[in-house]
Amino acid sequence: MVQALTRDQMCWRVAHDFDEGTYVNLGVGLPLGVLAHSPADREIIYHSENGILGMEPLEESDEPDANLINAGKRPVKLMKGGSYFHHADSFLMIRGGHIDVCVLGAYEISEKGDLANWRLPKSKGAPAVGGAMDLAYGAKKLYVLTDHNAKDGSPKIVKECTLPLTGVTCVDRIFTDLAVIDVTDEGLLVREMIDGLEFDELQNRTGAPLRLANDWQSLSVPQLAEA
Amino acid sequence: MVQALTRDQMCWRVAHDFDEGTYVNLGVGLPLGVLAHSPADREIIYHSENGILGMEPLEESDEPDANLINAGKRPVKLMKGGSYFHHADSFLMIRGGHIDVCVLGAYEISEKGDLANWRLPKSKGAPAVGGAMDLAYGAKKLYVLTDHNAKDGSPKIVKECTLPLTGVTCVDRIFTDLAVIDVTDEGLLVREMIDGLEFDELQNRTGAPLRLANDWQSLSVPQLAEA
Amino acid sequence: MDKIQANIEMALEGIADGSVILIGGFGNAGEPIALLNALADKKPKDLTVVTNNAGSGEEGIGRLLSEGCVRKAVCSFPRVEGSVAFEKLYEAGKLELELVPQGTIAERVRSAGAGIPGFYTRTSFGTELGEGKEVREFDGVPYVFEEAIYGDVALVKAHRGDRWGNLTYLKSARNFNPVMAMGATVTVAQVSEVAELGDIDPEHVITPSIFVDRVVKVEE
Amino acid sequence: MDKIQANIEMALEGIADGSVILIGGFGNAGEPIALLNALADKKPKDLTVVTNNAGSGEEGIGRLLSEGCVRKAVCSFPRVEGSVAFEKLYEAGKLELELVPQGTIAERVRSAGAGIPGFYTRTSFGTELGEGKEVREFDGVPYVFEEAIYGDVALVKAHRGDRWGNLTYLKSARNFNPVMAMGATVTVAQVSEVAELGDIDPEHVITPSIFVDRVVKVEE
Repeated sequence: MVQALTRDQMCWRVAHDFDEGTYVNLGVGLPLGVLAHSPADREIIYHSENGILGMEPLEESDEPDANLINAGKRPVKLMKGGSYFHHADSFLMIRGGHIDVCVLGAYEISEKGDLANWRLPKSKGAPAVGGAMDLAYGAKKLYVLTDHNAKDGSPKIVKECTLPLTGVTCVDRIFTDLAVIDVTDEGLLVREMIDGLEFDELQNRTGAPLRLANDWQSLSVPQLAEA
Repeated sequence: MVQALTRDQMCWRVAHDFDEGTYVNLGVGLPLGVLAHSPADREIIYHSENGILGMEPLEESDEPDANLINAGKRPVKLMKGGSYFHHADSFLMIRGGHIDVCVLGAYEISEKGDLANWRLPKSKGAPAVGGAMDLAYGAKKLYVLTDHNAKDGSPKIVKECTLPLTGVTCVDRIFTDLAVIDVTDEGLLVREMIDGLEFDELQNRTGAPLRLANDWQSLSVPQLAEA
Repeated sequence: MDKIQANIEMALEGIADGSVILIGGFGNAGEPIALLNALADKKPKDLTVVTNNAGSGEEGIGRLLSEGCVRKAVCSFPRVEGSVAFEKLYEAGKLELELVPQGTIAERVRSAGAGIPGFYTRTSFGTELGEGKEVREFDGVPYVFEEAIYGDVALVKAHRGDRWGNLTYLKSARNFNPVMAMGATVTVAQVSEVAELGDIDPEHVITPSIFVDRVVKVEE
Repeated sequence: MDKIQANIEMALEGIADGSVILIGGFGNAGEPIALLNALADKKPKDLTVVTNNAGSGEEGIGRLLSEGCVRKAVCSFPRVEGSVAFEKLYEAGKLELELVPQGTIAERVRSAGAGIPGFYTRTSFGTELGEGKEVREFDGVPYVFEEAIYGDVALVKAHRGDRWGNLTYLKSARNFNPVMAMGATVTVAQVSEVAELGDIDPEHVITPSIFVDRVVKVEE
């Protein structure tokens, strides 16, 4: 039985995908967990849509400040070199292509890179979109971070999305608990798989055709204490 | 022989048209002279298109600062309560209708309030427009400050402008060395005339029909030492 | 020139039924709660509120909603923890919701402030929220047309304000506040501190005085 | 992350012939003269410069022009006291001029930075500069359509900069600089002082680091 990545491990893997000096926006939900796993050996600048560049996680010893919160409305800290700005400037950064990478969660991703992540039509109550649609098109690269399969086992990566879209042909790379997959002009290309997982099994758990990269690697993440 | 207003007197008259708390932009050329005549008994906030609110004239004893200049590139000072901002915000103030009054110079003004003030087609060299077209439409009220007649005696206030326009139906009030004239839906309405000037003489020196307001007043300005 | 108001009632004078109210804040950070509470007490009718979130708890936007003052909400993320007033009205069909992407709200309001009646953006193309909107291609890429959102009144929260109306904010509580201040005919700011004129460094003013009409100090 | 460059040559590396260069400044205030002089020395060809004024004297923009590096200038007010280099080229028919109202330049460049390919504005309606442009009415008022101006490189002058690229300016020398920094693919800033990271108060940053790629200190 192969061991899928934990949520912390998934976040760890994404956090280690960024080079020194990358400007990154993290969507609410699972992607915000990436912040806690940012590697200490490089400076990555996290943007928060509510007007922050250079946010970092609060430590145990820090007093939370109601005026310093992330996009999920939870308290954060500011790195040296960080800055504050208003919402029009913040979304200028997003929509104008200044953010290098945005990481969003997903309900569905199509093989062409369409993303559905904001609305489940069956859910009760009012819809909410936040900055997801701005981020989907605005960032230079759009990463998706999601479980490979929904709770009922159905694939999240599909030929065509059935749920309301957040953006069309916008996803560049998908990080799941099983694999790292690029959306390419020739379809979905598996870059990394967890150890012990057969490609056929990964394909079975995916709703669209996959190809395995010639230089595919092991998706290997250290054991982590829960953050 | 009636005594037309001097340029300082013209500027004085405009400066005294503003109530306490008015936000005013002064065009380059003659309008910038209004600043030196701003009355001491009220706070008027002068905007400069290059990113200043609250500019005031440099005094003899002040050291000019190359980083603190007006739209005409001459050194100015900042009042307490003033602020600096970038060009997009500065023109947002202008174009978004936040400036109460803008004062521009003119080559021609039509009876409908069209303004021509940026280009003499016969002049040699490259054209230049600056912020004139932004200011013409953007300010809540557009005042024009100009000699009543050109140097050759021809009227600057005309039925139709013949020179390239800065904006159409944009002028609200005209201050000249002879009169203060409002552009109204019913045509040009004389609000003030200098002492000793007959209405017929003013009409003769004007290229479009004038009406005299019932409550017209003397355009009376104190003698001024040259500023 | 003195824009400092003696009390909140004066700061809110003249807000008409049916007004479009732009509200600063993101979650509770920067939400002008005192202004909103006082406005709710005046029980205006048929307001349209433009606000990223639809309030939480029984203060601020929540109170304005539960007092029945709001006909329509323009939001990107109305549902948050504790947005019970909003949810109740919405589910009862008593509140119209225009759901707008967060950056599109910010840009539409800024556009109103900038004299721009409309602009094109990638955001929402190919989605439900882009349906029915004009699409135009630039360099082969499709964009959606969005119109300005003009406010009658903006209610904002700032940290310091002076008698001219210059404002500064605290950290991420800045958020929508300077943008809303640009987009409305009348901007009312609640501030934690009144600064002497000149005490705010002209290089550090975030909202220049021209965008602000009334300032009122609120004890916290 | 260290965006501080050892010298101006490194700061200007890779600027290709035919590039669109956005230049900060208004008159001489905030003009990045050292960067412009050094760029002129490299003698690039067929540049398009976007700049409010077309330089004065033989430094900065004037030098870039007289070295024959510029094919086209986008300006609102090219002629100023001492703009001899510009006038000579223009009168000889060796320089294309696109005359754009000042606020339209600022907004078109900001739009490029904001992912907005075009917008509507009142400015220039009914004038020569609006001729041939799409006109559209909103609420019965005619507006002119304007497209974004995308820069390949922005050259800006700031007062202080840190190794992340955060910038502050001095007084009205701020002017176009923060706007140009938003609108280009690569932004190069000449600064009078290099600040330690964290020495610029995060509330007082005018150009956040994300807009800046290279910073170089210039002795004045």
